[in-house]
Amino acid sequence: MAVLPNTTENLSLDTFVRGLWEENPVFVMLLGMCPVLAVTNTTMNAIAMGLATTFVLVSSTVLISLLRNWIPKQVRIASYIVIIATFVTVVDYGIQAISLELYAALGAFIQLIVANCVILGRAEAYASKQRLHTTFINSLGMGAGFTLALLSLGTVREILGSGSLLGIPLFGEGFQPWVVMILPPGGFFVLGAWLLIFNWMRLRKERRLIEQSGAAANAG
Amino acid sequence: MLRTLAGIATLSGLLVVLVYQYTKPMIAENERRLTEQAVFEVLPGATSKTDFTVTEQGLVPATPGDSGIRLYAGQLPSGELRGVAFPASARGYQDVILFLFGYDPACECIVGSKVLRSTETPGLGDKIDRDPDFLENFVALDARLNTDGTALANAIQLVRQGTKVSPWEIDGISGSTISASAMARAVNDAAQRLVPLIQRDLAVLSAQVPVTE
Amino acid sequence: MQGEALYSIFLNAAVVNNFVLALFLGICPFLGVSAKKETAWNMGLAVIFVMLVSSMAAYGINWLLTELDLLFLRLICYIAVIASAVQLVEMFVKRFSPTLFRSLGIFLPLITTNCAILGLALFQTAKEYDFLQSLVYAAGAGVGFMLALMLMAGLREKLELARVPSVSQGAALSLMLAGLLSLAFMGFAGLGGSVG
Amino acid sequence: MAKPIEIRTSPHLKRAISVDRIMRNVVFALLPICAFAVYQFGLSALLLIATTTSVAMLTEWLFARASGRGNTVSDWSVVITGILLALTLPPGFPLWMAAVAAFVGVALGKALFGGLGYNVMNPALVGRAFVQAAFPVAITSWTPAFAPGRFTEVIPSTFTMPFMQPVPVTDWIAGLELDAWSGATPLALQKFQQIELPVSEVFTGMIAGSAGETSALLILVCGLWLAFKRMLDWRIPVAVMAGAVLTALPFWLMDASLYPSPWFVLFSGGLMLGAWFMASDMVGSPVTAAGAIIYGLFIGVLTVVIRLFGGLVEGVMYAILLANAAGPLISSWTQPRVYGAVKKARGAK
Amino acid sequence: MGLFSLFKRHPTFDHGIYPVEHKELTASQPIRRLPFAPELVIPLAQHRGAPALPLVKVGQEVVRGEPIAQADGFVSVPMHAPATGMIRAITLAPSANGPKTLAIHLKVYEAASQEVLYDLERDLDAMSPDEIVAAVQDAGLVGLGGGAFPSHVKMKPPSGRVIETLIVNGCECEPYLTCDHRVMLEQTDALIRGIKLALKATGAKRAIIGVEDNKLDAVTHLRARLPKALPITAEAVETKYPQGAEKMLIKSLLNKEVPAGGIPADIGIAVYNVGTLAQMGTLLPKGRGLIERVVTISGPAIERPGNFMVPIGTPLRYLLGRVGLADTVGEIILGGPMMGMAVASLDVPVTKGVSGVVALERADPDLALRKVYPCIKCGECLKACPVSLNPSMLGELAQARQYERMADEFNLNQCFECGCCAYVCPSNIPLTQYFRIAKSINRDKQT
Amino acid sequence: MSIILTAVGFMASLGLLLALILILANRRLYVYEDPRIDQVEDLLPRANCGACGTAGCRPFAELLVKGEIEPGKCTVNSKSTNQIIADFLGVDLGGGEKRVARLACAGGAHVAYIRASYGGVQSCRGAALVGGGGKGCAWGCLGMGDCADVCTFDAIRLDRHGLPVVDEDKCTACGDCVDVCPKDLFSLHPVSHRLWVACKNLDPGDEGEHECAVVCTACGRCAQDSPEGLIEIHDNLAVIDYSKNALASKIAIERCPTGAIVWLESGGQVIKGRDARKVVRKEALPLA
Ligand SMILES: Cc1cc2nc3c(=O)[nH]c(=O)nc-3n(C[C@H](O)[C@H](O)[C@H](O)COP(=O)(O)O)c2cc1C
Ligand SMILES: Cc1cc2nc3c(=O)[nH]c(=O)nc-3n(C[C@H](O)[C@H](O)[C@H](O)COP(=O)(O)O)c2cc1C
Ligand SMILES: Cc1cc2nc3c(=O)[nH]c(=O)nc-3n(C[C@H](O)[C@H](O)[C@H](O)COP(=O)(O)O)c2cc1C
Ligand SMILES: Cc1cc2nc3c(=O)[nH]c(=O)nc-3n(C[C@H](O)[C@H](O)[C@H](O)CO)c2cc1C
Ligand code: SF4
Ligand code: SF4
Ligand code: SF4
Ligand code: SF4
Ligand code: FES
Repeated sequence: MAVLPNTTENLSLDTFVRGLWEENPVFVMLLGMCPVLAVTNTTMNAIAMGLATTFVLVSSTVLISLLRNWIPKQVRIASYIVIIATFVTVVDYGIQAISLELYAALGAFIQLIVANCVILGRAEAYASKQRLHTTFINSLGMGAGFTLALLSLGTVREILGSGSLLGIPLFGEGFQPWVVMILPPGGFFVLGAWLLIFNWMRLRKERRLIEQSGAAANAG
Repeated sequence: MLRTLAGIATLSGLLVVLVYQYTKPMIAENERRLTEQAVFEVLPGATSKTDFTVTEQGLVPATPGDSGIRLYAGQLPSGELRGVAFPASARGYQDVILFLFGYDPACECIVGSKVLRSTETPGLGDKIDRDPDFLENFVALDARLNTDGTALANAIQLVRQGTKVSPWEIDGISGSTISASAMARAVNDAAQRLVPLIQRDLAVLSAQVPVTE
Repeated sequence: MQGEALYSIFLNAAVVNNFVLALFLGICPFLGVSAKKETAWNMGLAVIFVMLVSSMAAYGINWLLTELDLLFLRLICYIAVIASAVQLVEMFVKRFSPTLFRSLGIFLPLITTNCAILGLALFQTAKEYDFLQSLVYAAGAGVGFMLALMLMAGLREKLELARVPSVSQGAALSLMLAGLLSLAFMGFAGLGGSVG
Repeated sequence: MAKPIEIRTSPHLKRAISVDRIMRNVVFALLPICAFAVYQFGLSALLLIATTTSVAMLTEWLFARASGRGNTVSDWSVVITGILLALTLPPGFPLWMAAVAAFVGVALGKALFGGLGYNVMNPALVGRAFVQAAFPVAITSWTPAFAPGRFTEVIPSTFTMPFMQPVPVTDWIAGLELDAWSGATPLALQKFQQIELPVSEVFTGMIAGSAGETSALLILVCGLWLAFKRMLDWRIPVAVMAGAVLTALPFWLMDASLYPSPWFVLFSGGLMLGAWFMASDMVGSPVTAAGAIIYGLFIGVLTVVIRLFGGLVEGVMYAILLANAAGPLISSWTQPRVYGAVKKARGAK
Repeated sequence: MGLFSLFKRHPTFDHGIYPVEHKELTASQPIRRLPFAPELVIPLAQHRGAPALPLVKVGQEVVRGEPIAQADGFVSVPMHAPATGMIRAITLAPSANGPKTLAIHLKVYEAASQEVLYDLERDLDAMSPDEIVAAVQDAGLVGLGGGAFPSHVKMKPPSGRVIETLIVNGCECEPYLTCDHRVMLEQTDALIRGIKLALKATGAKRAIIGVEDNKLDAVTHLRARLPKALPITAEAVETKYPQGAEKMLIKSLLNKEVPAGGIPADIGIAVYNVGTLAQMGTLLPKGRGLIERVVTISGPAIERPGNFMVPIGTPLRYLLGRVGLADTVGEIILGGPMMGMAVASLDVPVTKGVSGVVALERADPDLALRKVYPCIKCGECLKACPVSLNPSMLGELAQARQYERMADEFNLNQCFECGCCAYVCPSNIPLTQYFRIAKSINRDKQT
Repeated sequence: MSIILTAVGFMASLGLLLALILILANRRLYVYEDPRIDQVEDLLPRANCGACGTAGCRPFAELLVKGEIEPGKCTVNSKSTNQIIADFLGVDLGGGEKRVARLACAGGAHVAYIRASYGGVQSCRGAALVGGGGKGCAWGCLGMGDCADVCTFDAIRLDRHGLPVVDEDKCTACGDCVDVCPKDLFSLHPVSHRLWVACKNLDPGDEGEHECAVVCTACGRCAQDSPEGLIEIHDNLAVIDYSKNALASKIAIERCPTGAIVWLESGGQVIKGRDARKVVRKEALPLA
């Protein structure tokens, strides 16, 4: 039987950048969609959620990476969950201490970071196998990618849905906000629209490539 | 295996409890500030508050950890009773809405309102907390008791926008009828129950000397 | 809420505030497992089951922690106990009914660490439901999840044979569909409450 | 022989009815309803219909071209979408919002899924539901019917600047000096004030409401004409109406002062328009005969449930959208029993 | 259904369609004969089952009625010379289906008397059922209703099955065709003789002649002539396509359904076309072979439409030359326009299964290729399909090339390609053709 | 302080309890499974997102080990990890010479006649079921590209005369075109089979010449010029015995009067004899 190769990754710029685009947890892996849809009706919420998730992601994956050789396989998931839940509780109380208004706006989704598929997914797929520093950088990248996704929804939804950005009105008095954007369907539509745009760009690129190779073949 | 999981759990317990201990006073302070803000908002002019609990015997000063509906007496800088803030709730367009209302025993009317928790549609349902014309209703909403002091003399009611005639009527918001009527129902239900109590135990409420700062 | 009618709790959780379409809980499995009606059905059953199990577990823990005055440990305990309970159930099913495992059990790990389940536990605590109300809430949420899954699966199976333009194929299409469903579910608003 | 003979597969004969012809006939059947809307609400209604129809056609043309489906405007289906959308909007609805509705309806409701035949929900209603969620105030702002001077001037809100809130109409309405204008549709009156208008008024359409939904009588006549020409399946509208009446009946018998009469339920609001022209859209309804009846009943029942117990005044639109969503499931659960099927028709391998 | 049938005059089946009949073109035209073609082409495979084996050599002279090919097994039939002449060649010839198949080319002697000399007088009453079955096979008789299935095979039901009822199919539901109508009117005695033979051979207790109610004259005519002593009745059924399909006719007359995937014999029924039985009644008493049949030649592109007794093997080119083919001709169809096969070549001969030749015009508006729209799920096809399939779904699956799912989940194999769905589809989707493609590919996959 | 102790104590006991239960359950309820499933699962992202169409990573791993699904179905994993899984589970690709699909017809619209104009679904299968498709030659290619449609690898395209052309590099010899062609014109051949009869017409003598200009008339000249037994005439068609492929050379094509027998160059070029007919029309003509 073949032997599984050692897959430990060496640190490079890609370790970080990958999470932003190529392996963006939301747009590419379609993970952690719930908070992305739920708390992006304002930009402020999106930023707060992004930071909170990044914090939990980074601290728990770092810890898991540290402990990776001690955690036995059978209780792996349970241990990860407990670790993640711990950091989420920390964030939870932290935000309450900073501002209860913000806490109310984010609703239960702070606590739901525990169940965010991105975190457990990264813990399993990456942190449990990789060394500390790569894990740290990779998680930062993933967190940034996640925050980016939240922001790209949050800004669109806030601008269209409330006519403001970060709470500052943009269009003056008579502007008609598109309420639907801050309602649940709006979340789906905006994320769907982003994916449509990415699809379209990808297809256009592919078509270009084919045309180019076709042109090259014709010339040759 | 056993050891690891138990170890991790212990560790996490430790971490959480430390964070909890550390943030507890800050959160309590935040909470107090928010409640105070809300109470001062629904009782314009009040600068300090005292908490009361509704018990079988009537209104008693609140103690930490007791159960029962919380009322807040708000005092003017002079120490005089400005009014009493009381919570209320009703099901609105999406889900249950939580309110705080301010009652002035002197004029026997509702003098302020605030939405504490709501999932109503932004831009529509949240007008009940924003629309100045609508909030005008709660500046002096009649809540007089009937002659034997057991209930309101006139039930508080929502009417269509622009058709308010009596002081106990709430002029609606077109486009948010449901949220507005929830608010009317909430204030009426709570007032019917609490205002008689407040009026009865007015002495208890006024006697309390503010101990702020 | 004390005294909230059971039917109202059920309707609220199932359609008015549908976990997937209005509250955005459990989106990942919703998008993943809604391609085929049959899988959607089995997944739905599994979700209802797990919802009930974890609702009971959460109720128990909340009581215990309140007694011990350790409420700040709630989140950790919820997730740890729910995850373990589901894993235990999974092993049981796998051992004693391989057929049941094949149709339902394979979904269990997928559900364990899912927002909807934890969300249920957190919401029922926040709403201060008693034991029976919690169970009804869990059943409503599970049925609502199943409903959303089945509707989505029906539509996706239909669209599999459609000439969907290449730009809108894949996840984008699913999200737009979910958006349309969510739009349609807005019609349920206010249902089950007292109006007028 | 100059030309080679032709060969095709059987059947070599073909019924004459084709899609474009059906669609064209539905458009014809809608014209009287449009005419009545214009007669009732004047210039604004005309502008509204023109706007939605042209924007819908333009959107269809654009997307069909972009995805290489050729000219699909010529199948006339998008014209129906445009007209029906206008008929479901309030007559004074700002034109820019109507254009948004038409664009969203056709783009999101139809083009995204591959155009005619593949849309999962009724495009006109997707457009309407979108603007209802986006601009809920504007879409519940009604203006009086038969306003004097309606053929020479438009309702002020019609010409609202794009992206701006609708121009207020209160002053305009006050200027009309009507004695009995309450600002509410019959449905809202019933729901919030338990005032039920006489069925005769609701039936003939001498009331306020969406541009094209007011005259149940006219809709019934046009719908029957289509059904008679076998251009629409009468089963669905009949099932919708039956579902609505049967649901409303017991409540009305229980408490006639609180609940509306079945006749009122049937002829008020958009139920007639929805039943005859929207629920009957074959694309969104189940293909099977049994499925079509279940689907119709479902719409009727749900409409009344939303009207009586939901937070909204009118439920036809959401009922149809939800039924559309359930359509594929209903279809697959009502597959016909095959001739000579021994045990189960489906799944027999 | 039960209540509705009270109002219906004549029994019928569920679904189906009402195409314009165009039968008036030939219905009143008695059967006529045409001169022989100079050369006849007799394919060895013109029936279902194994092709016949030639008995003759190139250059050999044959007499009209003489056997020229023998049956290859039980499910096969012999061929007889349709004319006196000389075997010119045994070689490939175009067939209606497309692939070239082996055929005997017979040069007709113009001067010959063309008398049938192969008589073999038989006492029908003395024959045992098995002898009748053998005699039917020897006559080369196949279903003349279009299926061309060897007739004697249907007389021997699979073991364990007993034939109770004989159904005689005089529906002729295809537009344009009137040959069965003419047979019932003109060959009544032969038909009754054939029914008696079939009753005896199958052991059936009764026979019902089912006729569409657009041919009530045939019903009256038959009823007047049916011997009272025999258990034979004639019944009118509603004029509706495809009333003549045996499954539908059984449903209409007996309210029974043939089990899916089964044959009529499974429920104790055998179905014969009137033409088949009339030929049986004509051929068997003298021990002759099937060498000619009645063919309706009609359609807008035919100048002199009519019903003709045509020798098997007559090339269409000759036949159509005789009746006059308009320049406007588009399609030439063997059989009726609903199920018939358009031929690619005029060199295709008339075979035993050809009941009609219909020539449609090139610019026929009903034929003109119309724009195909996507399926709008109108459900018309479901309401038309006589076997209650879901053609809409099948069509969508076919376009997605999910052929196996069509068969496994949506009963593709129950479709008998009647064409009702394609006829009604407002989107002009060539449903029936899709189903043929799907079946053909599934069949290939299985082998 | 006491709260810290209770909390830590509670968590410790909870952890112990859970671990105990899990361990016990693991022992008592253990079910044997292919160890490779675990190994493969380790390589999966464990996002349990269901994007692969299965119910999660574990079921996906099971299917992978059973060989019922491709690793690439997981959208979350990186391509390289998927490659690792593929290698880990990989079966030998097997040696042998590369085979490609070859078409036994050269009768495009530029050389073949038609009998009847076909209308209907643009599919060879569909056309073949209608009187054979209307082509003059009953054996020839109908040119509606079913083969090109079914080719998963995009290896077949139709040239401007409607004749399929196989891209030898892309063709994987999957045999889909062989199955789909209603006229059975495709067969899989090692690339070294270069001498090729591009015709299937069985018409006797010159009869086929009315149907197609590049028909094999079975004149036998190719057989005369080639080594004994390499080419023989069967049923009015030249047939190559590929067991003698080593003897094949371009000489055989030289005297073919129609160009039915050809030499296929490795670059995809088709070489015909000098005497071969050169007919080029835009569209197929009707038969006289
Ligand atoms: C997307 C949407 C959101 C809504 N949100 C609210 C809401 O938050 N509160 C409310 O009272 N009504 C809400 N409504 C309902 C209508 O605005 C309103 O109840 C109904 O039209 C009654 O009209 P009226 O208030 O003019 O009588 C909403 C409707 C829609 C379509
Ligand atoms: C209100 C109304 C208006 C109509 N206007 C027209 C028209 O302008 N032009 C027209 O050809 N048919 C019109 N018709 C339909 C015709 O009466 C006729 O049914 C139709 O043209 C038949 O079309 P078809 O042959 O495509 O079925 C109208 C029908 C109605 C009910
Ligand atoms: C769609 C369809 C229509 C048919 N129509 C007729 C018909 O009109 N007359 C007829 O005799 N047979 C018709 N048949 C053939 C009958 O099903 C049956 O095979 C035939 O009557 C058996 O008699 P035979 O074997 O003597 O031809 C039809 C079959 C199908 C599938
Ligand atoms: C009877 C009938 C009713 C229709 N109703 C609608 C409708 O309500 N909304 C709509 O957008 N299109 C309607 N159409 C047009 C067409 O079917 C619709 O645009 C398709 O849904 C687009 O695929 C209707 C067509 C017919 C024949
Ligand atoms: S062709 Fe087949 S599917 Fe179509 S109607 Fe006839 S039996 Fe039904
Ligand atoms: S008749 Fe045609 S358009 Fe209508 S459902 Fe059937 S296939 Fe679709
Ligand atoms: S090779 Fe066969 S499948 Fe390909 S185009 Fe020719 S006939 Fe069609
Ligand atoms: S004659 Fe040969 S080359 Fe020409 S079309 Fe026929 S098979 Fe093809
Ligand atoms: S984030 Fe909610 S299920 Fe994935």
